[in-house]
Amino acid sequence: MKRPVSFNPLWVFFIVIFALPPLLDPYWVDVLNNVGLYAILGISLNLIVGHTGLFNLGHAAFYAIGAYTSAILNTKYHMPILSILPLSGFTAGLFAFMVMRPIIHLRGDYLCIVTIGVGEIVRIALVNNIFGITGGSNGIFGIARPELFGYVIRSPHQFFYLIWIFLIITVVVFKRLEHSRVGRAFNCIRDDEIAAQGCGINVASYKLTAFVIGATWAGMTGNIFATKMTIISPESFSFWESVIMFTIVILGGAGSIEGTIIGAFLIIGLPEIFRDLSSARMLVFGLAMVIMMILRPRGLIPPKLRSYNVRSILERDYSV
Amino acid sequence: NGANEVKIGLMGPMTGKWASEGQEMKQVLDLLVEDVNAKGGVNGMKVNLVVEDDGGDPRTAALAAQKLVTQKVIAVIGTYGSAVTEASQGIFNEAKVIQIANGSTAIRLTEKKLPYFFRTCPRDDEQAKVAVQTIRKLGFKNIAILHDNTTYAKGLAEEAKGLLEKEAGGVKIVFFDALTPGEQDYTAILTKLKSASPDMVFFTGYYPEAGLLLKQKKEMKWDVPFIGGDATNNPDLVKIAGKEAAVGFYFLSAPLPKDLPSGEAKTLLEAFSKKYGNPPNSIYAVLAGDGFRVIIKAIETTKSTDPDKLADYLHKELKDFPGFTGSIAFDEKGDRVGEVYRVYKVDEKGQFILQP
Amino acid sequence: MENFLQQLLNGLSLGGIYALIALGYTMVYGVLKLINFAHGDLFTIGAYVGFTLLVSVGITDSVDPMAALIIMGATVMLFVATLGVGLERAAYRPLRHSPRLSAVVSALGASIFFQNAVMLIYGARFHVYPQGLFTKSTLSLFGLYLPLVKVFVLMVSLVVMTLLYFFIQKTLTGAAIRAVAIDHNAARLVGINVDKVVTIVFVVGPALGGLAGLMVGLLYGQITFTMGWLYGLKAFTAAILGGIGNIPGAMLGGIILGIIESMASAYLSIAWKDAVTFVVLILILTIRPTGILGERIAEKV
Amino acid sequence: MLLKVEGLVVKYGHIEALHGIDLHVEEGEVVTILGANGAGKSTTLLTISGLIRPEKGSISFNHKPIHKLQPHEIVRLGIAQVPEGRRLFGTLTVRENLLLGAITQKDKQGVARMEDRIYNLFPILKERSSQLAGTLSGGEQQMLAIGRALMSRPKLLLLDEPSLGLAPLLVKSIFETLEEINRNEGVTVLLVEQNARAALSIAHRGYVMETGRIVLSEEAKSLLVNPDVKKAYLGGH
Amino acid sequence: MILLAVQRITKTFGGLVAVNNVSFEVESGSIVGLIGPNGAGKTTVFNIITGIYRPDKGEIVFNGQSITLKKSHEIVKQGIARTFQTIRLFSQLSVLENVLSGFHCRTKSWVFGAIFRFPWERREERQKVEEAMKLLHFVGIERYYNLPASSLSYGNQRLLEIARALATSPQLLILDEPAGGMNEKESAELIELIRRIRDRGITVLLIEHDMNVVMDICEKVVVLEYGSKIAEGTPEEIKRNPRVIEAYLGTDGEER
Ligand SMILES: Nc1ncnc2c1ncn2[C@@H]1O[C@H](COP(=O)(O)OP(=O)(O)OP(=O)(O)O)[C@@H](O)[C@H]1O
Ligand SMILES: Nc1ncnc2c1ncn2[C@@H]1O[C@H](COP(=O)(O)OP(=O)(O)OP(=O)(O)O)[C@@H](O)[C@H]1O
Ligand SMILES: [Mg+2]
Ligand SMILES: [Mg+2]
Repeated sequence: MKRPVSFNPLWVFFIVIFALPPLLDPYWVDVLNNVGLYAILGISLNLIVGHTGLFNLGHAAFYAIGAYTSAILNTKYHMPILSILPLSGFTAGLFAFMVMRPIIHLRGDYLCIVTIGVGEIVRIALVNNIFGITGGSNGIFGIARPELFGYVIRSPHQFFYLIWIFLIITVVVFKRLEHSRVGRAFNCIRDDEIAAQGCGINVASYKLTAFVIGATWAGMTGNIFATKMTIISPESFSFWESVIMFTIVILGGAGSIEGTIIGAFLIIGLPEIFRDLSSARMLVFGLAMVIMMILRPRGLIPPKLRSYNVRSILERDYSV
Repeated sequence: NGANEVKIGLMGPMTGKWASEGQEMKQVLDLLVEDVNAKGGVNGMKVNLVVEDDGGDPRTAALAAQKLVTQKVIAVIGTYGSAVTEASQGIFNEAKVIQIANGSTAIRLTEKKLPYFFRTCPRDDEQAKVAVQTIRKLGFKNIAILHDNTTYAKGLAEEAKGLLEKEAGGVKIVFFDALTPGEQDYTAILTKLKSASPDMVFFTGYYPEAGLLLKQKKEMKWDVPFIGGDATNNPDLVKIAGKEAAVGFYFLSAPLPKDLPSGEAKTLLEAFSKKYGNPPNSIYAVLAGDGFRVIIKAIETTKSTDPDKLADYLHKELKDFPGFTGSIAFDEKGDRVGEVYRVYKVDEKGQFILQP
Repeated sequence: MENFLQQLLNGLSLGGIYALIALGYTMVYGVLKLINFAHGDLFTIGAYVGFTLLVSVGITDSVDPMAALIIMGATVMLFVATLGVGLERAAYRPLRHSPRLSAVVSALGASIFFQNAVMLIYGARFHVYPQGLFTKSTLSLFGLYLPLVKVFVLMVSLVVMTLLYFFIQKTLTGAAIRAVAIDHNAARLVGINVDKVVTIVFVVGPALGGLAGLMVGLLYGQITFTMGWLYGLKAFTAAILGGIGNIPGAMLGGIILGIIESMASAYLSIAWKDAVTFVVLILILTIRPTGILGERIAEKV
Repeated sequence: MLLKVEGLVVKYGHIEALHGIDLHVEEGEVVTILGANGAGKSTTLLTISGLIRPEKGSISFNHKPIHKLQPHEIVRLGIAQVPEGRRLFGTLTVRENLLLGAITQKDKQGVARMEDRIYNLFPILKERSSQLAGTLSGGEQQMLAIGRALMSRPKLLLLDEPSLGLAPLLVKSIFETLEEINRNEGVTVLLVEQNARAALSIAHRGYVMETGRIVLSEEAKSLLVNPDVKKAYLGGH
Repeated sequence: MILLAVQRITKTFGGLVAVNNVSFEVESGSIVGLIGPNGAGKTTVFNIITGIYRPDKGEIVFNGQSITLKKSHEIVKQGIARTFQTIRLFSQLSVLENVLSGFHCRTKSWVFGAIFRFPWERREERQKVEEAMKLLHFVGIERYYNLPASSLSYGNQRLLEIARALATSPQLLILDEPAGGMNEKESAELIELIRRIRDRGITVLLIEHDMNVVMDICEKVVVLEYGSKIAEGTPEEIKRNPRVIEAYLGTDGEER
């Protein structure tokens, strides 16, 4: 009934991107890898911020939980890193469920500070080597490279395919979610909580669902990050990371998956392009953020109205 | 120009929290490169310094490393933080690029025995050893250890704690905790420290916090000796604390350039002051210079830019190289050989005085 | 006991600084509903302008310390207020009718810009205020220690809060500010010049931030271009704790935050201090979802 | 001629809401604009007050063009509006709301006198002067909204659906008050109303708007008996 | 049969008694009006029935079952839908999606269904789109199905709100000032619509200040003043009740 997903120009874009790596040196491929990772993170955060309208500035916490779950299970128990992928997602989702449940009713900026708080608490716990398993500020090193069908993924070019295929899966999953009863419920909550309740939507439980799904996905991304870096430390999951993810979502267009991907290109790619400006590069970057927001206040690609094909119905007669 | 130049990379924090370190590293290397090229280069090839910013952050460092690799540098100097170095190590090693770190003192970096990794700075465990010797020599019994939860400071603190506890000798650790770097009011921590009544405090963190601790301790009228790790070695420490508060502060460090009898150090110091208006602040910038000179020496001697030959030379043949910070040689892990650490004390004028 | 009192004093004086920054934060938030992430960096700039006056201009050479203090305070506030007004014009005004989170991203961009601008102008090194100008005397009572400057900072915060409170609650301009906070367009319809009101807010808020920066410089001596980020975050926390948009709330939030921090350091763990602070914050918010003094806005349906 | 609107075109984004409106109001008149939902009545009033910038056309007040001025400058010239849905400052007191209405007035004593006059007009507001506006009943809020607009001593008062959501008794008293203000204070009134019957009963003239155009302009009396108007706006009752 | 019984409910805000010991009943299949001066507590009564506020005292019985402590979204499931005094639509969703959202409580598809698109989920979705179009047609705004809800005119937004409420398949529909901001002709159309809704077997409870609407369609009228019930009866009785005339209608109440 709905317009099939495959008509989206996004797929053309993916084909172009997949043709690129052979033409690029490892550095630029690695830049693309980072873009891909942040696009996935952005899409998972977009569900919370863009679709459900919850101000989350602590997404890095869930990302961290996933990464650390993977790192610990891999280095301590030698489980193959990719086999832990679902488990990393599960742990992060469970964590989100437990910490967000008592505070999910907070509104707007109050929820924002609480998510910042959760992010900081997780980071501090990691730095302080909680339960003696996180390695403190050293973090965890020696995380295995992923192995697929007996083939070890090592170089940036190889990682490219792993990350971008995961990104495509992410896009498909989140697009489908967006185009469903659940996705609509998220949007209803964003637009008007009271009216959403009036439609029978259990607001608290759906808000929590959004957090859990977003966190689960961020947790799985953490797994890929861990195996790509082979070392993780609390620094990689600071408040600043959450800010970056948040910026990606808003700059790209809150509620828009296409926008989020473009956002990741800008926020992660742009500083690399500005590299030659050396110490002035972050200055230019900050300025660029302001200017882009002013030029496109609703983001680069704001979400479009979902369209439904109802022509066949319209032509019918409804004498009730 | 390919054949006629040799590319050396510098990876350092040009932006972010440690930007001052990175920028000074670049200043030192710029000076040295100018010098080498003025003398006709190395083996007739001009040296081209390729600088990449790691932002003091592991993810950026991984990218910076990729970028340096794709630019075909034969060796990389840097970087400062241990976690940051760690994120780049694998990439350089896989690409067979020599890396000479200048500020990453974490023990495990060389425990992996990567064939192309070296460092001109000493390791934390060596520093801990010197710290414990000093503590014993000065006769302190009740020790408080304070770190800042960074990889480096915590490593040093734990290493020292372990050594002190092992070598009984009546030394007691009465306090062990971490402050949050970047804050400015440490009175709450000092109040707590004071109530543990130590007769000495060993702070393993960095100079900005050390300076503030000294200053606020003085304001509280609490008279307890402080010893710092080598990250407190920076003239700004005295500026932050004020001379009155800094006086009597002990710290461990690789020898300062001014305390080196070598002509090299003196020349560098003069040239640096002439070009930039002041002597270098950070010993790590000078250690980056050492790394650079070592690699140039290797290229000159082996008449090659082949990484295996260079690494082999550095591991085995390089001996007693006159570096700015003393004589340099590397062991099979890539660690610098020899006692590097000295003990310094701040005098009334705020000068750092080498202790016998 | 003595320890406890000393820690209470420590927390109180630290809280005074948080409060001063949080007041500016809350002011801007109250009117524009904007989390001004650049506030922390305006604070940094305040500290650096003070540094320039002391070191490069050498203001204490020509006038006596008290006069120097007043001149510095005025200059810093003027300068930072000008920047604040410019910031609003350039980065926030074009987004006034856009989704709220867009302005938040613009604020983050401005924060990065300011922070790096300071780094490029002054360099990445720490800068140090000349010592012992105003920090000499220490109050010593019953073995407790409290530098006079800290008492001074606390007093300044209190005075500023009181003045602000009366300005907002009791004057017509204050009422206009509150009116703009409630409904921009309705305010314009009754003839309020909204741009002017927003400008006033962006004079007062940043000026207070700048003043706090100067205070921190004088108090702790050491300044760096990244310092605003942490202070900004703390001030935001304080403002939320007290109930954002509420002026006495910002003061109270700042003080409480300071006290929680020093108590957590003293009786729990220093390393876990910030985590403890956030746990307490979360607990308070679960009990009072709009902060300690925040009004409970039960939505009228 | 107090107010003259010529060829007014207004767009929301790409959508044109007004396609060239001409209307005028003479000094001392009560003029009403009738029209279905979405006809553009509120848009017209907001454009006169300067809250929306017209795409084309001109508005002049006392023979001076005002369509390029800021809203607060327009208020200063003597145009006040009681907006749709009242738009009071809910967490401010009744008195603060009134005083803000006079924020363009420099003359302190004049403001105090005006305040007294409003309290005479709406005695209940005096009783409630320190209550928060948001806690007033609907009718009281509407009185306050009118009072707030009058505080700026307007020559021209724009009212957008003042009877919306009000109990019948209050609707009656609001219209009586409007008539009184017009007669005794000499305030010119431009009134937008869904309650066409009530509006026409106090108006001198009326316009009828349909989808962004003025389609009819007549004396109020003749509009009341106009069959088209009857059919479209007065229903079967 | 009595569908809804409001039993002695009281609600205070701070010191203010917004609803004071109010009781009334709604017969299944009837149209009941709730009137009273501004601030009398009408909307508050609605908010209590629909679970947005919890009463301090008293009970709400729906279909013989107490729903006093139920949450808003549960009450919708029980069969009570409402519109709001100030329109509350999902402004960034399309007109069609606003109605689809109303089906939320009658559908089941969840996260996994959404991701894997099982055939039965797709069937459910298709069916609901169809039903939503029928509802839009029923209230007469189906041609706007693809526009953002915020772009509709005020009157059409009101109709959309009604369509969305109908999508929850209510037994009782509660309307808060449905004719607010409508002219006489439009309210006449609304009266027609409300009749047609009742003809579908849905009971209607409404608040309205437009006496034409109230007197025309309501079988029973309940009058509140200062939070208390002051009268209850047929429109004819209410029109003549001196207390109601004094408090609410005014002497020529029939006129307007
Ligand atoms: N902010 C806005 N953005 C986009 N379109 C708008 C906006 N406000 C009004 N419109 C559109 O402009 C047209 C005129 O609206 P307006 O509010 O002026 O009508 P009105 O005559 O006052 O109607 P009502 O009687 O419902 O108040 C309508 O089609 C409306 O949908
Ligand atoms: N959330 C709330 N907080 C405080 N007071 C409230 C709240 N909701 C309603 N009130 C007050 O309760 C009283 C009744 O309000 P309610 O909205 O029920 O009136 P109403 O009869 O619907 O009036 P109207 O016809 O004007 O809509 C009013 O005085 C109102 O101010
Ligand atoms: Mg209107
Ligand atoms: Mg009501």
